[in-house]
Amino acid sequence: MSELLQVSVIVGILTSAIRLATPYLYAAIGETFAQSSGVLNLGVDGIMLVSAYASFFVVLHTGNLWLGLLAAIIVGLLMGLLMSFISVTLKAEQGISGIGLYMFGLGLSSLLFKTTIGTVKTVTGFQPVKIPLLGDIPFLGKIFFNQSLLVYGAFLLVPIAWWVLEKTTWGLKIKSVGQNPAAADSLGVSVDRVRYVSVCLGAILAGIAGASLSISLLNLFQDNLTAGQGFIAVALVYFGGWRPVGVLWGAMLFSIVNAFQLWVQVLGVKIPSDVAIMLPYLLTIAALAITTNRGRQPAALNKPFERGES
Amino acid sequence: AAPTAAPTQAKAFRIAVVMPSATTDMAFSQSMWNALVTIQKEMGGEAALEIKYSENMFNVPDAATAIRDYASQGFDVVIAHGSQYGSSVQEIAKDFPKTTFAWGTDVNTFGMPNVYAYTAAAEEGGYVNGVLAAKLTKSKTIGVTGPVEVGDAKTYIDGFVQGVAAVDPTIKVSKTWTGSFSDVALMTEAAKTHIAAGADILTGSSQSVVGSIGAAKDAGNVLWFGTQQDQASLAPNLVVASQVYDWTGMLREIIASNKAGTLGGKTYTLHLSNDGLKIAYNSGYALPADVKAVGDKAIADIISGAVKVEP
Amino acid sequence: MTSDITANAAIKIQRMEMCDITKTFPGVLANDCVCFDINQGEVHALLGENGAGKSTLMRQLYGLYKPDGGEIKINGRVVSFNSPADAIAAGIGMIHQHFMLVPTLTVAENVALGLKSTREPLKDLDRVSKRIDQLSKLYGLKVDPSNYIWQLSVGEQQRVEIIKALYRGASLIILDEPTAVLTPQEVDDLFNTFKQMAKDGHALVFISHKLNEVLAISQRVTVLRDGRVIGTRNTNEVNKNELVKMMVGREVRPLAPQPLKSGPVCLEIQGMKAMGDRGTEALRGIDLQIHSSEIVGLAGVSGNGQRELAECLAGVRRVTAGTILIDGMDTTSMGVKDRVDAGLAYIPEERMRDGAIREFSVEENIFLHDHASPGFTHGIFLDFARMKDFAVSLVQSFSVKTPSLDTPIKNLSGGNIQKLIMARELSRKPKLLLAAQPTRGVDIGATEYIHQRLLQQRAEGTAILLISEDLDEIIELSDRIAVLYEGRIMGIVERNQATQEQIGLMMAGISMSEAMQH
Amino acid sequence: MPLEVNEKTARTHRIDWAGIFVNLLLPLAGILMALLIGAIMLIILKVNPLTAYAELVKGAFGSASGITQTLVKATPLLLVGLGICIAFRASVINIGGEGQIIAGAIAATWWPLTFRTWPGWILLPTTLIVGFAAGAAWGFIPGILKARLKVNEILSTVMMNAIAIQTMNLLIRSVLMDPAGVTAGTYLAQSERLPEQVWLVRLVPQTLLHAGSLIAVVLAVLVYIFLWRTTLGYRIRAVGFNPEAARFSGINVPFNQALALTLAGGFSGIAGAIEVLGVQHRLLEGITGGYGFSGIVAALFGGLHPLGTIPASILFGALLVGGDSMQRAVQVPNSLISAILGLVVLFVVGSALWTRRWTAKRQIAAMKKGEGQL
Ligand SMILES: Nc1ncnc2c1ncn2[C@@H]1O[C@H](COP(=O)(O)OP(=O)(O)OP(=O)(O)O)[C@@H](O)[C@H]1O
Ligand SMILES: Nc1ncnc2c1ncn2[C@@H]1O[C@H](COP(=O)(O)OP(=O)(O)OP(=O)(O)O)[C@@H](O)[C@H]1O
Ligand SMILES: [Mg+2]
Ligand SMILES: [Mg+2]
Repeated sequence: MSELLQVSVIVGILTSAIRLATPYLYAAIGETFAQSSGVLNLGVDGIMLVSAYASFFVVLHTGNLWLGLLAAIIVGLLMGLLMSFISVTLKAEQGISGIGLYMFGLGLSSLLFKTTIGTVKTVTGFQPVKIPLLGDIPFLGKIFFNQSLLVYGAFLLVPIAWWVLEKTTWGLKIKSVGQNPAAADSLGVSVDRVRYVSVCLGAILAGIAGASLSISLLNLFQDNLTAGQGFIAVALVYFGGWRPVGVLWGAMLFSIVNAFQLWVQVLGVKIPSDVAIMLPYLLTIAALAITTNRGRQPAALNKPFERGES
Repeated sequence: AAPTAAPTQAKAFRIAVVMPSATTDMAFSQSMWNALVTIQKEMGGEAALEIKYSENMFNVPDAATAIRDYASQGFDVVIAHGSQYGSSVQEIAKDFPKTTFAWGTDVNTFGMPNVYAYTAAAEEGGYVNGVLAAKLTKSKTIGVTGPVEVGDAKTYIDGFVQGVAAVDPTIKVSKTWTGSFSDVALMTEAAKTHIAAGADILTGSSQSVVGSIGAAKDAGNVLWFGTQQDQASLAPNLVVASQVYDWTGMLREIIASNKAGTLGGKTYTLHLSNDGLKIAYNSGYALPADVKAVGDKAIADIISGAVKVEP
Repeated sequence: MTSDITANAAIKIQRMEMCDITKTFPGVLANDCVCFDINQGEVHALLGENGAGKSTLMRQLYGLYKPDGGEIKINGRVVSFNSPADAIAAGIGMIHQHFMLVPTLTVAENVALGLKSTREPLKDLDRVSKRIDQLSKLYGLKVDPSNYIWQLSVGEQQRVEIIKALYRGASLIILDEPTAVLTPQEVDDLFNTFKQMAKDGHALVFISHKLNEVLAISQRVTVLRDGRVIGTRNTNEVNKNELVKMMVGREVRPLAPQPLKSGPVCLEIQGMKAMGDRGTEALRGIDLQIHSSEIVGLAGVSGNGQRELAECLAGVRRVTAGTILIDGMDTTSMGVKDRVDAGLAYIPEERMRDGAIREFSVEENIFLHDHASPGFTHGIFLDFARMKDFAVSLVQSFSVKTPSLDTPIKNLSGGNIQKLIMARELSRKPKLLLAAQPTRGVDIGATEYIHQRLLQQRAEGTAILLISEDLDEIIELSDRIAVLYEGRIMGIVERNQATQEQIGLMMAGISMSEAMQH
Repeated sequence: MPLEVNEKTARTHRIDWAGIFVNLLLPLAGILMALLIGAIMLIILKVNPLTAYAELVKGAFGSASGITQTLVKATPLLLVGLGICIAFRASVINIGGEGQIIAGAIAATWWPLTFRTWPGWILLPTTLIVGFAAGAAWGFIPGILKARLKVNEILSTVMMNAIAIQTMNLLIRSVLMDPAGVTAGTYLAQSERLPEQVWLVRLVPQTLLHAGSLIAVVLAVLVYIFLWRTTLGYRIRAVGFNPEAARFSGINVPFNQALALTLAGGFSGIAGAIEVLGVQHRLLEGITGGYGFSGIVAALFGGLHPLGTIPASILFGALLVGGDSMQRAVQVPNSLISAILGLVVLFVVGSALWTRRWTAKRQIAAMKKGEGQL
């Protein structure tokens, strides 16, 4: 066990954790927006998959990473519009529409992969960019300031999301629509519009989460590339109590433990690998169970709004 | 697309295959799919050999339905390409005595005259890869990334460890398992962890190792040994060699026997000795001649029986 | 929007007319050719029984519903609103029957919601707070802009609602039952505000079930019944009885409860303390006795512990000190079920939230407590035949208006839901009845009925704790009146021994001895 | 006032044909919409959609084997769906079906292998009970965490799924691994075959249709009775609709939520056990077949009503089976079916708005007609 306390190992764990946390952060912060406005989107994983495919496809053919990212954003937006149309305009049960969106995304991404790419290929994705000066700090520089652009973006997103939700009039609208849509409606705030924007914003971020896998961290596409990360991201929103900073803690906790368990295996610590793999899941539940300060669930979460009801 | 009825005199031979994952998985399912396509080309295209497939049949009842359906459609050979399909084959083969069933990986034909079983001695190629890796490692640290410690993921890696130990028992081989056959992200991170811990050679099994290969490629100076499929295309400079499952020999034999009236009753095991397993050296990687010689010797030893690799 | 009013919200509404407004909901004509008008500086009251169509009419004016027929004119121009945003832009504000506030946000944030900020995209809460302070000074609406809504009392929340409308420059404000949840003092304060607003040229539509209030504040009154206008009168030309007759279609006699000899002590509370939702001590040592065949009225400004007191007695809030005895039995640490078995019945204040299940049928709601009692079960199975018989007799004897026992109660009117809850609670022949705000928001006909039932129950020997912010109701029904202030009982007076004013003083925290000298 | 309550209420209990018609018609329209979009995709893949869809219908219903296969699929969907009915009725969202199925399947493998000498008449029922108990335990954990520590059940059930998978991996490569695989050196990810006396009987020879389907239907009726005819079910529904009112009437809300999650887990556990006993006869990788998720869809299609879930799971099962058959016939990638199914789900839930509006209109109309009669 003592090997795990070596500096190089700790640096290794943190560097890994930051990479692992990146897709979760995008997806979970996106979901935080959607849920804050009262829409539970369980289809995050499906959006991530189609966007991951789209950005990979574009990069494979054009070599242009920014075009790839744009493709992910557009796909995210389109799938967000589909989700909003079903759950906001048609006021469908949100949980089930999300599962439908997931199935659709899983199938579509795999279908497109098979028909347009055919086999696993790789691309050159976003490369680590060392931030001048900061990147040279011993240990910390390697962990925090020598990552790819999309990784920086994920962490920058946390304060930005906090700022949007807490400081701007848009954040005010999102939160009020999630807490009491009738009140917002009576003040002339269009509940549907705010929910559309929030869901689509969330979906775009889920799209970037997908792109962060396929053109930044893994640089390839494969059937079911996300392997359920979108669902973990939704869970992290509950962990974070609908606050971006809380989501950050959740994503980091989950990822650090995940990186830790890989090191445990690499260093040959004698525990069954399966138990090691369970650790992040177990600890996330445990951490939530022992913390008391939990955010307040948006009162209208998972409740379609129709004027004149209530 | 559906094959158009060929206006040829001879009726096409018909093979159907049911697979647990996609034909593009770069691993187990793809190895069979590629073999079938190769055979089809050899025989003269769709007119001579009709192939139908059902993929992603990880659910056994679905696979069973597919197997029964293909059999009742009159396919000459139905391949159940998954060890989990055994019980289904056993039941269905009884009802279609004129159809050949082949299933794997396993060794059990249930004593039926129309059932073949097939498997791959993945430990053999693992051993050869291990020998090569031991010769090439400078840091004396090798990383193995696997999904779950079962099936040929296990036997390949066990063979690999034996190969390394045969050359230099002081070399450290550390293993990580991700607990999933499809979690590419975690597989990638596992590979990066090995690299951070000093590994300069990686290997591993399952469709998610494409992530490990990517990690090796990112690092730039870490070598990769593949299995199941030739994985050189994913990192042309860094893949040293891949153990390739080559089912074509077996398929040729099954087809020929079927035409001659023998429908099954035999177990095939892919070995280096029967050309079912091949070590595909990657031409893009400049393998020193002396190292290659050691590899070739290991192959020869296994074939001759001088070296026994335990699965 | 067809008029140019949106373009210039500063234009004051001098006159608003609704002509021949018709609105049908599936199966019901909620408004039938209704005409209604109001002028600048006027308070125009709108009266009617539950379901008469008052809220519906006003929701159309506020852009929440679109009329099926008729037109709305502002300053002589025809307008049409597609959403509240249009109505707000035209200078209309509405205080809804049920508060439209976001509890997790601050007062300032609730007021700023939906408005353009001067610092887009950032919020400008400091500016908003300043203007809120100005408005609250101007109209006597005391509230702290930085408080969260969940921290506020009902009265304060009401003030926030009014500020929201004023802040938006509304010159016509619709007040849908704004006083239903307020104390007499708060009502007085509010009326001062309204008068001030009217003097400033605002037009106010005032909806209430309380005729005294209507008579006190309005210049004109319009009565609706079954979606039709029964008539519009100048307030100074009508009296209470005439209005009741217009509303109900018959006379309603005031009750005159006969004095009764009260029996032995039924409920005894000693030194009871409890915490409130906000983490402060809400009850600071309550001592109270109620006898059988006695109604004790608990008067007090809302937020002084009434709710907590009722919840402690009902067994849904933990008591931190003291004891509760029912018929001599210590029930302090009992759960709800055991108390019910001990003879307690409870009509909660928030009837839709705490007292009934909207989606359940009339019948299912009747058995909320009793679904497991031996009379209605075979082992773990419900005995539907017996339940049905019983439900029929209850619905009948309490004249609950419902199409069938299978109707989900969300389709019943508020008054009928309240009757149903009464029926359920009284059916168990309780020894002790807690009735919290039993007639809040209920129309005159139903109120009369509920009052009769309470008195009948008293005659049958039940001890009743009547918690109400309607002082008239308390004085009319109670044998003794206890006044609650900041978690303590200021004093207990016999009926007819104290004036309304004296009780009001005690409600404001003046000690009993001082108050009685007035 | 003379009362005709009994007659009136009797009338409302009569079968509502118009309601059933609309409730079926709109979802069907949703399915058609999805198939229409699927048709476009098929055309792009150069497949005649009419042929493809004909194969879909033929595959699901066109033959005895198709129909039985549809029922085999519907069985776990129904069982998981029953648990979902209970959980969602209590207003707890159970995403943990996958893990609970695995728990049930593990238990239903371990038990008969341990007591393999017992006769079938005792081994089979005890195995089902053990499977139920294991799934229930897997649901109980998030249940108690929610009740006691207010841990959100979406989070905990998602995490519990992953934990179940790893637990299965651990067992299947150690104590539960098939000794034959070890001997042969294949180390396959599967357990030993279960003793034959514990297999569920086949209802139709040469098909996979097994007695588990009957068990599932019986359980559906029992769950209906449980939810609408017993005190426990009444409490669970009360808690789901309005926890505050339930609390005020003396119902223990956290207890009932935990109970609902536990029962939901139990039904998923039985689904896992029945998959093992009726279909696979052993534990192996991929045992859940995704039913933990599609069961949610089946239950919601069935209006969260146990009896409604029966046709809903058959419909959903038929789409899955027909989809496979279509894939075999026209050789399109299997993922196309998944995409079309996703669209079916989206459009069917989307269509619910009109169904709801229509029902509400009728209810109000009926109410207004009857108002004042009682
Ligand atoms: N959203 C709605 N959908 C269907 N019917 C409605 C709706 N709102 C109101 N109604 C119908 O319109 C009628 C008038 O209701 P409204 O709410 O205007 O009554 P009200 O006079 O405000 O009653 P109260 O005193 O209880 O507030 C009711 O009887 C009801 O049947
Ligand atoms: N969505 C709706 N669907 C059907 N009827 C409705 C709806 N909303 C309101 N109603 C009807 O409107 C009438 C009064 O509704 P409202 O909501 O104003 O009652 P309430 O405010 O609860 O009653 P009270 O004024 O007694 O408190 C009821 O008769 C009810 O049937
Ligand atoms: Mg009203
Ligand atoms: Mg009302």
